[in-house]
Order: sequence, then C-alpha cells, then structure tokens
Amino acid sequence: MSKSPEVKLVNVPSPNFVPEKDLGKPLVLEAAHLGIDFGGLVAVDEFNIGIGATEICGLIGPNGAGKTTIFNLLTKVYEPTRGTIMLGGRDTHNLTPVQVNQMGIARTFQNIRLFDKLTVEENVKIGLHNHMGYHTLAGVFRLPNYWREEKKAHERALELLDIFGMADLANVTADSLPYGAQRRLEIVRALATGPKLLLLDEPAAGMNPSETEELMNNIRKIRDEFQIAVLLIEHDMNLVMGICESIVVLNFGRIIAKGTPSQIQGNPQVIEAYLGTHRG
Amino acid sequence: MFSFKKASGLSKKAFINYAIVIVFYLVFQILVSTGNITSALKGQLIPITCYMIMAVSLNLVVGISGELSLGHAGFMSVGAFTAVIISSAMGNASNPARLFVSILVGAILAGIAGFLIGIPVLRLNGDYLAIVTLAFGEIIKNILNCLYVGIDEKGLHFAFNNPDALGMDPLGKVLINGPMGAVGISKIATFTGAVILLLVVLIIIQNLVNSRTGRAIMAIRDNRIAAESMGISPMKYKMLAFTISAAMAGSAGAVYALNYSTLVPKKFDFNTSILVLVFVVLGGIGNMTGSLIAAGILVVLPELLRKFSDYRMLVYAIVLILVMLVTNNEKLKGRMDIFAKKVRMKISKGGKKK
Amino acid sequence: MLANLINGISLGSIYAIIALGYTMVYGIAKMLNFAHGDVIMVGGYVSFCAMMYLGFPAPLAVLLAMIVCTTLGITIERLAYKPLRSATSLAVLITAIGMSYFLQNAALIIWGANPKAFPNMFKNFEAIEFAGARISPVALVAIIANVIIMVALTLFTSRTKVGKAMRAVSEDKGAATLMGINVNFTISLTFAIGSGLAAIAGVLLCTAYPTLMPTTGSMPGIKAFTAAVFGGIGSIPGAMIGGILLGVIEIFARAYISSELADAIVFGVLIVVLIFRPTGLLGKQIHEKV
Amino acid sequence: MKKKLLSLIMVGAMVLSMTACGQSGNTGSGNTGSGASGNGALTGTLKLGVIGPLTGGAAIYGNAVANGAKIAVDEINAEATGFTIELQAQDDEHDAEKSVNAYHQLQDWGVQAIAGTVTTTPCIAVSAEANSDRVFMLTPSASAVAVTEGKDNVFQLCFADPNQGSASAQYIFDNKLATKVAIIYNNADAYSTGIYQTFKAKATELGLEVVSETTFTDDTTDFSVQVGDAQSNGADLVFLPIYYTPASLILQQAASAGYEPKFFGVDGMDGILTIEGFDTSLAEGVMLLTPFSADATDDLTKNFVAKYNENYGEVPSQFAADGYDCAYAIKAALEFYAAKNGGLDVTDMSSADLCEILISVFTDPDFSADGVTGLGMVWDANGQVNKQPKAVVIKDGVYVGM
Repeated sequence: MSKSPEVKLVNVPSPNFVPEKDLGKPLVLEAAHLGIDFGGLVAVDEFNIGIGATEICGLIGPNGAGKTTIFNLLTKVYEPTRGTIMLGGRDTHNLTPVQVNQMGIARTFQNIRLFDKLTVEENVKIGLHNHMGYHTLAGVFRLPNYWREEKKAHERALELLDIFGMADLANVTADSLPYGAQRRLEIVRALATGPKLLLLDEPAAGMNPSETEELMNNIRKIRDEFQIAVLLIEHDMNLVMGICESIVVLNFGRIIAKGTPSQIQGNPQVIEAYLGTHRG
Repeated sequence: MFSFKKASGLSKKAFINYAIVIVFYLVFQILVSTGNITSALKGQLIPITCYMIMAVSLNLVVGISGELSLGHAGFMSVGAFTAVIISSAMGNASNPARLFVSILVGAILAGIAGFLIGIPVLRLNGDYLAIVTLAFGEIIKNILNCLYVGIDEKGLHFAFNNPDALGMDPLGKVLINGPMGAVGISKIATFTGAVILLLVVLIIIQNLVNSRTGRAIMAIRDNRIAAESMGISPMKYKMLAFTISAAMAGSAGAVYALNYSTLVPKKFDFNTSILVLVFVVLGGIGNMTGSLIAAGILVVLPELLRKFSDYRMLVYAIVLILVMLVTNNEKLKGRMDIFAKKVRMKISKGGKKK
Repeated sequence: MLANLINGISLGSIYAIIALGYTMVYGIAKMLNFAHGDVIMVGGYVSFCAMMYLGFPAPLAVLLAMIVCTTLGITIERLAYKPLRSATSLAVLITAIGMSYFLQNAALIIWGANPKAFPNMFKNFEAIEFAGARISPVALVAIIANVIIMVALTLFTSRTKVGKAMRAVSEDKGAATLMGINVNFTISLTFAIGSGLAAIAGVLLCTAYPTLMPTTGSMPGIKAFTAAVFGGIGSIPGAMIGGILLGVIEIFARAYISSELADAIVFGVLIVVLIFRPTGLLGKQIHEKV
Repeated sequence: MKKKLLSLIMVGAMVLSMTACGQSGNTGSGNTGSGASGNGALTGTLKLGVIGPLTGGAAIYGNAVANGAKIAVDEINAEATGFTIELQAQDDEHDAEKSVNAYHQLQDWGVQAIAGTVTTTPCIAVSAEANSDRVFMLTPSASAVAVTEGKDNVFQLCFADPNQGSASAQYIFDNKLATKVAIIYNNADAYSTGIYQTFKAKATELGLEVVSETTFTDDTTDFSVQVGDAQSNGADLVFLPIYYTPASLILQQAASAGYEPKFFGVDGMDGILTIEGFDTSLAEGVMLLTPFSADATDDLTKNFVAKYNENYGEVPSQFAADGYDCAYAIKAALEFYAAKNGGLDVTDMSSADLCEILISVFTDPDFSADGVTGLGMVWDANGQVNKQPKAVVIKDGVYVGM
C-alpha cells in the first residue's frame, strides 16, 4: 500500500452565487462552460450556473435565446459539445436522461408531454416508478408486495395531487384535462420522481392571473415542503420577479446578466435584449 | 365545459376477458360433447384459440407498447418448430406432459429470438421499425427453410442448409426437412390445453399492463421523451414487451403445430403476420377484448364465406376495407351512429307497445 | 461474375421503378401503399390482354396499361385512402392490405388462376455481347428506362410548379394548404404517377420473368418496398440506389452463397443499413423537437 | 359498446348457423354389403369431395383437378345407371390449415369419399385427419411418400416421387441422352425434392455425371443464377423435376442466355404447352415422362380432351386428367365390389363403411382401373399406384411419343 504524496489544495474563484440560506450546503447543480453546437451553429456557449439546495432560480430571455436547449442539456436530452454539468457533485458526462433523473433532476415540458391515454393517477404513478419496490414478476403473479407497493403508490399519488387540489381528478384520462390542469399535472408527475432539482419550462403558460398567483404559491409550497431547488423558464415577469431568488438572463445562447430580481430589472443590457436596440 | 373521460376500472375489463374465454370454452365444450357442432367449427377450435393468443400477444406490442410489428408469425414459427422437435424427443412421456413442455420450450426459444431481434429492431422508429420486423419475419422463415432435424437412437441431429449432413442412423426419422417442413407430427394439442394457455397469456398480459412495468411501457408509448425524463428506460421496457410478446407467439405456435400432422415454414410468412395484425387493428388497438372477438370472427369468416366459392376472398377483402372505412371515417361513423340511434329508438318504441 | 452483375442491375432497375411508386406515395401521404405491387400485376395483365386479344403493338399496349393503372391508382386513392386521411396510419395500412387482397382476388376471377406467359416484346432484337457477358434486350431497356424515369422525375419535382407543390405537400400538408396548394389534387397526382410507373414496371417485370399470375406483383412489391426503405423512403435517388443495390445483392447472394438464404441476406443487409443509418442511405435524419 | 354488441350478435348467429347444419352430419345407416338390388349392380348416390387450391398461387392445379373430376362426374351421371355422384370441391389455398378446414366442411356436407387433396403438404395434414376419421382418400396428384405412409386409407393416383426419379434417370441412361446432367429443383416442394433425390441416387448408380444442382423456392422468378450455373458447368442435359410454370421461366431464361441444352421433365412439366401466350418454340425438343398426354390418340383421351376444351376452353393438363381418373377409379372400385357382393347401394352409407370397402378393393390384386393417365392401374398395400409412364418429346408445339 503505497501512499500518494500529499498535494496542496487552493481556492479557485467560482462564478456562482447562491442564496445565503443555502450557504454551506452543497450545490444541487453546477454547470461550467457549457455549450452546444448544432451543425456548426453555436446554440449555447459559456453557460455557467450554480444552484443552491433550496434556491428558486429563474431562467429568462427572449424567444430563441436557448432556454429550453439549456434544459435539454441539463437533463441530457442533448449531450453538450463542451463544458461540464455536475449534479449533486457528480459529473453527468455521457449519462442518459434516465440516469440523470435517477440522480435527482426532474422536469416539465414547454409543449406538454403527458401520457395522454393514461389516467391522472397513472401519470403520477409513472413518476413514482423508481420508488416502487416490486419486480415485474411480482406484478405478473400479483405477489403480496405488489399489492402493498401499489397501495402505497396510490396513497402517495393522491397526496401529491392534493398539493394542486387535483385528487378528485385521479381517475380522469390526462388528455381530457383542461390546459392549466395538464400543466399542473406535469409538475406533480415530475415531483413524484423525488427530485432534488425541479426544472419547470414555462409553468404559467396559458394561465390567467389568478391561476398564476396560485401557481406561485404552490411552487413556493413545494420548495418549502420538499426542500428542493427549482429552476424555471418563464415569460410571465410577475411570476419570475415574484418568486425567484435569483435570475439568469440569456440572449443568443449566452448569459448576459445574473442576479437578484431587482438587479435584473435595472440592468440596461437586459432591457436592450428584450426591447431591441433600435427603439422608437 | 370540459367533459372528463373517466377511465373505467382496468381490473373490471380484465375479468370481462376471462369471462369471455371461459364462456367460449364452456359453450363449445358442451356443443362438442353433445355433438351439436359442425365438424368444420370443431376442427377450427384449436386454431381459433391459437390465433386469439397471437392477437392478444401482438396487441401487447402494437397496442400497449405502440410499435408496429409485421413479423409476428416468425416467432410463432419458432415456437411451432421447437414444439415439433420437443414433442418427438419426448416420445415416451404422456401427451399432456409433452404438450406442456413443448409449449414451455417453444415459448422460451421464441422469447430468446424476440430478445435478440429486439436489440437492433427497437432502436428504430415507426415505419422503419415495421419494415425491419417484416424483414426479420422473412429471415426466420428463410432460416427455417434451411433447417434439417432428425432423430434416431443417439438422439437429435441438426443440420443447416444440407440435408445430407444430418448423419443419422438408417432407422432414424427426419423430423424437419428444410422447406418441406415437418411431417408426422403427433397431434397432441387439445382444445382444453389451448384455452388454458389463452387464459394464462391473458392473465400475464393484463396483470403486466396493470402493474408498474405495464405503466412504464405505456408511458414510453405515449411519450418516450417524457418517460425518459421520469427515469424510465425506453429500451428496457420495449424489450420486455417485445420479448414477452414473442414468447407468447411461440407458445401459440407450439399448440398450433401440434394440432396438425404437417407444418411448413412458408405457413408463417408475411401474410400470417398481417392476418394477426388485422385482428388487432379491427379489434381495436390496445383492446384485448376486441382482439379476442376479432380473431374469433375473422378466422371463421372465410369458412362461412365458402358458399361464395371464387368470390370468397374478394368478399373478405371488401368486408375488410368497408370495416376500416366505417370505423375510421368521422363522417361515416357519424352516420352510422345516427342510424344506430334510430334503430335503438325503434326497438325501444316497439318494446313499449308490448 | 459480370453476367451476374448485369442481371443484378437489371433486376434492381425493375425494383427501383417499383420502389419509386412506394417512395413517392410515402413521401406525400405518409402511408405504405401495400396495394402497389398488385397494381403492377394489373399493368401486366392489361398489356398482356392488349397484345394477345386486341393485337395491339407493344408500345401501344404499354400505353394502355399505363392509362388503366393510372386510373386505377387514382380510383383506389379516392375510394379507399382519401376517406381515411385523418385516421391512424395503421388503419390506412390495413385498408391498403385489404385493397391488395381485393386486387389479387379480382384478378383471379377475371383472368383465372392459370399463369399466362407474357409475350417477348423484344423478340426481334438480338442480345448484346459485352466482355463475354450477354445483355438481353429487356435488361438493357430496364436499365435505360430506370435512368430516364429517375432523371425525369427529379426534374419534375424540382423544376415544375406541380412538382414543387408535391414537395411542399410532403413537407407540411397544413402549410401547403395555406399556400393555396390543392392538396387533394397533389396526392391524386402522386398516386397517378406512381401507378403509371407501376404499369411500366409490370411490363418490364413480365417481359424479364414471363409468368403472369394474380400473385405476380406481391413479392416484387415487398422487395421494392424494402429497396425504398433501403435507399431512404421519400427520396427519389434513394429509390434508385436502393433498388439497384438490392437487385445486385440478391443475385450475388444467390449465385455465391445460397439460393435459399438469398432473401434472408437481402433483408439482413437492410437491417444492418438501418442500424447505422436509421432512415436509410439517403433518408433525411429527423430529430424530434423537445 | 355498439361495435361489441354487434360482434357478439354476429358470433351468436354464426354459432347457431353452424350448429344447425351440424344436425345433418354423417348419420347414414351403414347398410353395408348386400344392396337392395341384389343383382350385382351399383346404385345410389355417392358424395365425393375434392380438396385443392382453387384460389391463390397454386390455384391452377386445384382447378384443373376439380374441373377434370367434374367432367367425369357429369359423364357418370349422364349414363343413368342408377349410380350417381354428387361432387363438391372445397378450396384450401395450398395451406395445411385451410385444407383441414375444407375437409371438415366436406364432413359437414356428408362426404363419403375424397378425391384429394391436390397438393402434397395439405394432403399430409388432411390424410392424418381422414385416417383417424376413416374416410377414404384417393389423391390425384400429391405424390410424396409421406402422403400414404402409415395410412391404409390413402391411395395415390399419380406416381409416387421415387418411381419418377429413378425412371427418368434410367431413361436418360438407356437412350444415351447425355453425359453431363444439371438438375434444377424446387426444394420447398416435396414433390420436386423427392424426385430429385431418387433421380440423383439412380444417376450416380448408373454413372451419369451430375455437374450442377441448384434449387429455388415457390416465389422464385429469376432463374438466371441456376441457368448460368448449369451453363458454366457444361451440362448437356438439364433435368427439371418441377411443375411447368417455373419450367417455362427456365426455358425462356436459358434461351435469352443463349444456352441450348436438352431439357428433360417429369409429369409436372405437362401443361407447359397450354400456358396462354407461351412461345412454344422455346419448348421445342423438351422431353418428359408423363402418364398423360393430351395428344394421345386413344378414344378415352380424345373424348376427355374434347369435353374439357368444350367446357373450360383449354387443353387439360395432367392434373385435370388425374382428377378425371380419380372419379372413375372410385366408381370402378365400387362396381368391382358390387359385382362381387351382389350389388351395392351407396346412398347414405357411412364414410367409414365405404372406406373399408374401398380399401379392400384397392388392395385387391384383381382390381385394376383404366383411365386417361394409364391403362390397368393397380395399387399396392402402401397406396402407391403402378402404371406405365410414357416418354414424350415436344415437336412443333405438340407432344410426340418417343
């Protein structure tokens, strides 16, 4: 047993910041120098972010800025061309969306992707899939732990649905839900996978102001109850400014500003990105 | 405002299917034992049951897993020819034991074939996947065309593409003779055995569908990307469905083979795969009850149409096209609904008069 | 060796012409037209009847076959496929299979089960000797016809207004409608062209392999469909490359490996190609937008 | 739900209709032996079934047999001797499963004896059923040994495969037709493979050199490889133990490859001249061994060919002749029995009783039948027929005896 020689460790400057309450806890997500090219076209470049354990972070930017592409990179739908993504301190290089989900990242989709022909409860149970402790054969032969685990999952699904007051819709097929309820169901489903980081892609799209208000409360409630981090893409500035502790602004695939809501609101670059340079 | 579609209880549906099968069995068993059945229908009972198994097993892939497979008959043939070999090799055992082991081994080998074929096939999508399953069905048929199996004192002998290489005793018997297939199969399949197998297959499929595994399979069907983001591996569950379905097709093939004294690989060509697919589509994709009924009707239909002689298959084709048009065209469907409503009104009025 | 190569290219050229029908219809209507192989058979019978019973000269017989097949193609589309335009692709597939059964059995009733020997149209032409191999006139005609058709179709779809409309419809039906393109007409036209080509393929197929039966079209149909997928379904040059490759592989496999396994080898190559290029040799790679 | 209801009703209706006709199954009272007439005459009505492919790729064979049998039955019924035959032909699409279905359909009709089935694989399946049900079968054209093997109730009207193969090799050797022989055969077909195997064994025994052996399957239309192989190996005779449809393709493709060997066929080759549109000059010089030749000048053949042509507008093939002979052979057997046992009334006789009668007659060494496919046909206990094949050669588009 030879011992490796001792090396000296030094502090490196990190470009990231987290809310004060999360200081001392490990970052749930850390991406550095992230970038992806599509056939020579640079879609995202030099994307750096660190998300604290219970942070609610907003990702905003004009249409086509690359926000959803970032989500796809973080959830490994795309393998990044450059840079690293650390999830809970582990590098996700060459991992699949399935693996990173099991490592604690869950998401919703901009264009809703529910399991249309299945019921609301079944949709949530699919989220609970990896938390149900019985084997395929136990399911086929209806062994005792099938019944036990199914009962547990049923109760858990109703509990989660209840956060959004949807427990009474448990037996309705997903495609017959109204739009807003479909969005909420996607969140519940993502939550069911037991993530440490929840990515929400335009959760308030198509909602009216009172629904949005309710959604904001629920996002906060989820964060507080489950003690998880949330990264969300949203165009509704009331929502973003209302619940996000930090905001990252993206334009043409690059970060143009980072900071608290008030810092972002006053940032001239952000205003320019949103309104364009040639005004009047 | 919004009309919510309530999904009816899955288990209730499942029991309807068991009931259908049991009633089907009892009715025909009674008819057979009292001699009140045509020998035409009696002779078809086992093949009908086999096609029902084929239909529900294909429905697992097409309906539950959402992949179009055009080579299902290939797996049936693997089971069928395995059964020929096993039942001959077990010549001394009792018939039910031979049947049981034949089905089991046939299912296992077909399942292995399904697994191996699934590895390349399930990487593809949509129509490309369909054409590759068709290709594999044809490949299995071609390979079986080159397979020679014989049995003698020393046991089984196998040869590929060269019947002279079997190297058997002069007293040995050739079981499978390349493209000429197998002859002299002992007919040990029974209607009761086939129905028990059908019930087992139904129980497995329905229990599977109604478990976390089945939900994962359906999640991948409905939205692969979302399923992945839920931590469900598409490849794993698609493979599972494909393999189980292949194994079931193999078990159906085993019973089918042991119902006829001869069997040729050509029987299990593309047309048989299509035939089974037609059962699934007409019965309703993902609808096991529909598959059972459609298989039953469509296997018997050409026999009922015999009085049309030359026009029989023409009539079959027209029926097929019309059914597809009526059930899939919104306008026609609407008209049919109105018509059905009127008929019902008339019937209920008639009932009131009494 | 050379003889086998020429045989392969000639067989492949016929596959290619049939494959064009599949590929064009797939490109526009996104459906596998299983009845296409049987339209070939009808083309064969019509030209046979024209020559044997009506005493038509060969070119006129081919023309008549093209007219009949074109009409048949449009009729099939109108009656069986058009009502299902919004239905699932499986429903359309089964309908196409029903149509295939229908055509085969109608032919059985009209023309009987006895195979007909297709007259040799090129009886008066001598085979060409080339480097020790003989090229039969029909092989030569098949290869030349294939090239001409391919060039003509490529020009048609890239230069003419209707051809461009076809491409537009195959890209996006909804957008094409908004652009004022008559989608129904375009789809009918595609079926018409595909069926007309099927007639030519039918005549060539029956001249090269002169037995004509109600089932004549089904196996070449499946092979040609494989060729279309092989080359990348939806792509016109893909159909040509796929067809010729398939023909050559088939003949070589039969000559040098095993005639029983020839089809297995053809399909095996298809599978290998699709594993490495999941949309065929010249097919467009499509990424699902997330 | 409506759909389901409808389908349930359909199923119900079907079951009812099928069980209803089940009542009229074969409940014939077996009045075996001494017939009503008692004068050695054959009387009554025989229900004779034909099973064969009437649709699908092999339809040509089934239709030929059915048509041939129809002509024989019409002739027999027209004689008005008190014995008539009711004929029913059922389609099997050359598929074992469908063939067994067809057999059961005939059972429901009350079939007493079967002239069938036409093709080999279905015949093996049906003969197994018929053997356990005790229904007599005389197959017109299913020639594989497995058809009759171990089944005492199944007889063949055509040659069994082994006989044809060795007879062909012997003929080629005796007449010094060739030294180097190529064989092209269909290895998906029991008939073709069976003849090939015995031909090859006999040829080797006689010292004929087989230089090329190539195979094809039912769907094959391109024979360039097979023809090319025979050509490049310098075969001066190509033996074609196959049916005439693929044979016509081989002749055509050999001609276009500039290959002109002698061609030698077997009974399945007969019919090649009747293909509509076939260029008969391609078949010039083709030799074949066949029990039937439509150009034979005996009255029996002339009458049959004329009637067939009149009714169906074409020259009958060997299959049609086999079908024709089947009906007559069964009639002859019943007459033979009636004469020996003082008469026989077959009306409503059970198929099982009739089966034993026919087996006893067909295996009786004194019984022989005449037909267009041979005079004095006799059967052995294995069910195989013994008759003389004729060698014919095609000259100027007609068969000429050799």
